[in-house]
Amino acid sequence: MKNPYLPLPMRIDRVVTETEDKNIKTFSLSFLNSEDETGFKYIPGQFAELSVLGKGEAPFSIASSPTQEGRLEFTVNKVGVVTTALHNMEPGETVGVRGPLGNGYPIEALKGKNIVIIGGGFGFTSLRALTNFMLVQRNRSNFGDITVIYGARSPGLLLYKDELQEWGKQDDLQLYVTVDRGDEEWKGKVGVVPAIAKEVAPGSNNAYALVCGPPVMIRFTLPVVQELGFPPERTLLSLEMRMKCGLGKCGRCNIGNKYVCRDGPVFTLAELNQLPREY
Amino acid sequence: MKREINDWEPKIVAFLCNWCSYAGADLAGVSRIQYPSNVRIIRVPCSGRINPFFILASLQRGVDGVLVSGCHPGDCHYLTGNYSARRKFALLKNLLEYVGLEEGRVQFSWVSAAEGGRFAEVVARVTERVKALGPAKRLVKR
Amino acid sequence: MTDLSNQIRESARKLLQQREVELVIGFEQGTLPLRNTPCFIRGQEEAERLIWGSFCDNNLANYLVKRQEKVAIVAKGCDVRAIVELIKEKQVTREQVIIIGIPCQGMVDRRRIEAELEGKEILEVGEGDDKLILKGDGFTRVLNWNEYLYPSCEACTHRNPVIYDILIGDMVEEKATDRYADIAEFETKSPEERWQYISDEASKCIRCYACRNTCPLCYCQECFVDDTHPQWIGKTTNISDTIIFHIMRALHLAGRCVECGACERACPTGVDIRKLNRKLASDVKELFHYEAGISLDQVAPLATFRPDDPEGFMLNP
Amino acid sequence: MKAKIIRKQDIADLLDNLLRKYEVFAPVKRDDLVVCDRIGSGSEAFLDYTNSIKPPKEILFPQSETLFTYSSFDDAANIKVPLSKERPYLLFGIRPCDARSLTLLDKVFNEEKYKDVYYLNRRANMVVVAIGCVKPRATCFCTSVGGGPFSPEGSDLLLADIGDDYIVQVITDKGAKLLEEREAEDAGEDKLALMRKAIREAEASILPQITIDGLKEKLDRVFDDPIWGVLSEKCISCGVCTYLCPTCYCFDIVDEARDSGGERLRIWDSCQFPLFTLQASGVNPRPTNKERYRQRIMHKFSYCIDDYGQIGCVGCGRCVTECPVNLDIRQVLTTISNK
Repeated sequence: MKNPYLPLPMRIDRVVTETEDKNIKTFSLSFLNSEDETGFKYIPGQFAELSVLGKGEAPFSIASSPTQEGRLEFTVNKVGVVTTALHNMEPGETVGVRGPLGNGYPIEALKGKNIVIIGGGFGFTSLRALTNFMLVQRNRSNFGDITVIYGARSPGLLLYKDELQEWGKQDDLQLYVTVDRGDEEWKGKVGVVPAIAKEVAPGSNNAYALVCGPPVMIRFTLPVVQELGFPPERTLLSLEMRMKCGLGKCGRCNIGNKYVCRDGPVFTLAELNQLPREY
Repeated sequence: MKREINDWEPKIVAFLCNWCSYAGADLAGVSRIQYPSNVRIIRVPCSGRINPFFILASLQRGVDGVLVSGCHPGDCHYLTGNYSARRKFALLKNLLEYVGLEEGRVQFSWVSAAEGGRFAEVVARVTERVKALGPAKRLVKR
Repeated sequence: MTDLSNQIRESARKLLQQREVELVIGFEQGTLPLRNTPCFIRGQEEAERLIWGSFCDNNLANYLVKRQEKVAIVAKGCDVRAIVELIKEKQVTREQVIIIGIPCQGMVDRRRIEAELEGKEILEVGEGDDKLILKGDGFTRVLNWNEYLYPSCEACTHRNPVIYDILIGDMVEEKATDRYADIAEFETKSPEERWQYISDEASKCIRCYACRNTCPLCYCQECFVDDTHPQWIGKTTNISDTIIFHIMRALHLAGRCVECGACERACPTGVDIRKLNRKLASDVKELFHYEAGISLDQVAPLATFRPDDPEGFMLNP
Repeated sequence: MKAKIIRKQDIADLLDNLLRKYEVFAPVKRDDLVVCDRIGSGSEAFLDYTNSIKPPKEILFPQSETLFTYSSFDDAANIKVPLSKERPYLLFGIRPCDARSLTLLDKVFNEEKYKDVYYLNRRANMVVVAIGCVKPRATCFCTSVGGGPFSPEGSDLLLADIGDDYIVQVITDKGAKLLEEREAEDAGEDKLALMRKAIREAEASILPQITIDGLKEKLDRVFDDPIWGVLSEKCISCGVCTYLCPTCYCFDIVDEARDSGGERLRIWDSCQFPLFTLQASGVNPRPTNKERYRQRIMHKFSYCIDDYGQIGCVGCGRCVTECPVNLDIRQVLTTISNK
């Protein structure tokens, strides 16, 4: 019988400080046992629990794409005990990883569709995983046009800056990066994500909108998405709740009868409309 | 290997205020006054800074004794920190003994920056008492 | 009792009618025999629900904290003492509360009654002047209610409200009782015996925090047991953690605990919580000459000091 | 298999025999409380009780349980799961409502996708012997939630007190096997008649207290109703109702540092605690009594049906009798039903 509570040992290979306030770092991990890696089959949008010695475990979206073999990436915002401990860790140190957990993005449903990704701030991590997944050569032809709209409060708070530059040069996706407030060096768009989405988002024809970000961004983005003609069935959100077990048991992350850790974190807006507004 | 009881040396945590008792300990050191090496010193800004929880946490983690020391009444660097602390300490000491913690596990004293000798004597007295009590068992987390 | 209930209702109606308050907090009939339960009255027509009886044992001051509106509260002696402390600690303003004070004869301990009946289930309770008439399947028992008071009520020396705006009923005579006799007695036991007792009590604790949550003075937004950064104590039922939880809670209440006994009544497993709180109350009284909840002017004992405070406990080589 | 007779005076002896093969848990008196605990001798069992203060769930799902200890995450070998092969458990003398609660816990901890090895390790060979309630309390409402004072669900054997004897009804093969270990005479028709009478009377003595029919649909409709704020106003957000509930299973996972490593523990948690759902960002989807109390009711009487096909309440009445402020779930459900 497999024990669902046991973490797998992983080594930190690389730590990238993402934001200028140094509160967000991306950890690149590799499995210490190759069998564990073969067993860890995941899709973009899923998450995992990271364990730090003596501190506990906490859930994080997997920020890497399964197509990036040999590693798992997690982007971690320093807010609590586990995340602070993680931020103090260096390459070579080990952590435990339990997962993959949750449902992930509905890849099969997305195939053959145009994809509009709208992400804000720290909520971009799993959307980044999905984007990378779709962009690899063997997957790219499965999807139609890909549009990525991503914003942060300021240029210094944007995640994955190198990658964004790469994407900007590619012609197989449309990238719009925006900031709420620019600085002297910022040459890109300025404006909140919902406003930019309204301005640049392509039509909803045969398309899915995928939204993830802070609650306030979601609140103002959903009407825009609706206005653009995306039906609730083709609007996807990835939610965040306090989670512990990741197995749909411990009782804290449910919205109505749906457990975000087990039935989510990805829901269609149609599904959410059926649920009480307790999130 | 079975450890003989007389091999046992107690671990004692001493919370010393920065301005008096810590300086007193320092003076004991530079004056080369001998005192038992059982104390592990934790420097705090003032005896008023000591949350009773620090003492309980030490006991829970298995120290055999706790010494708390600050400036003599009237000499507090912050004027009244030790006066306020004294009230807390009186209640804490009574309560700990009331629940059955051995008298002497947790002790309080005033040691000034000039009293290197007194510091050594306090430590000797506390160590002697804690040794007599033997290893701590109550409140230790297992 | 009926008379007092009527007077409470009358006062509540008047206060609501004249819009002096938006809310009256009092007691209503519980759903079980031997139980009265807190209730919240916002309309005159609901005032009928208010009652006074032998089982009004919750400390209603617990419901005052963090309220914005103007409130009237039905308060017995210990509830008023808690209100006094809350006012001093600026959790409630004096202007915000109208205290409907009730001199209290003591509340009846339902567990003592249940023990007296040796498990026979009580289905109906009648309250006479000094009698309780208990009826169950095939039996009727009549008990003198004042023989079954809560331990906290038996030790109570402030049955009359120390402050009030409206007084219901007549002042009662305060009992001259050596209220800390049991504490003194406990202290004569050996440290081993005391440790054993405290450990046995703590081992019953299920860390449900009913003691804390029912306590009007335990109003911290985040309690030290819930802190994770730093995590002061473990969250399991480990005996060391549990004892330290109770010691720390008692210390946090030193000089603030009004000895209402709400903690002990709330405890589902009967932990002798007051053993600790009352030791501190007794020490605070003896060492610092302070009693919680008696006066609005006296400064809290741990917020002040005297240069000549006792320090015989200090090591002085 | 036919019902058997066990004389009351033989119970201690019977348990002593069973103790050779089983870890036996039975109601025992500790101070003034009856709790369900491991016994070392048959005479400790205290069967003349109404119900234990704590439900027997803690035997399978302890309040604190070590999931594993670890010295590092360098190697899976440094993570040690303290699961040992235990002797089979025998739960003796629990009440039918509590036995019934195991049917829900089994579904929770034995799901197709995630098997809870800790729970199942103890549950695997466990035998449950329940005692029917001849004298249910006024706070019992098992019959309103699909059970009854002699409900067999969750039990392997079910005893009925008929005075000097217990009549043993065999519910499962496991129970039959346990009974084979000891010779017992078949219950004669006269005694069976006594048992049937006792069952009838017990069932009749429990008045219907809540209406379950249509409750779920009603609850799903009234989620946003202001009634929740009124109903929960006196709640003090303690954990009494959840910790004493035989079916509440919410938990927390915490680590405690040990010397050079750590221990991961699973501990009971309560949906009534404000911190239960507080996110690191400071957002709390259930910030007040109202949301938390609603969650408890919704979970038991709506979400559990969606997830496990049964409600999360067996009507034991513990939350009714022990709530410090007499917030009575029966009254709450009735108020909602009548809306």
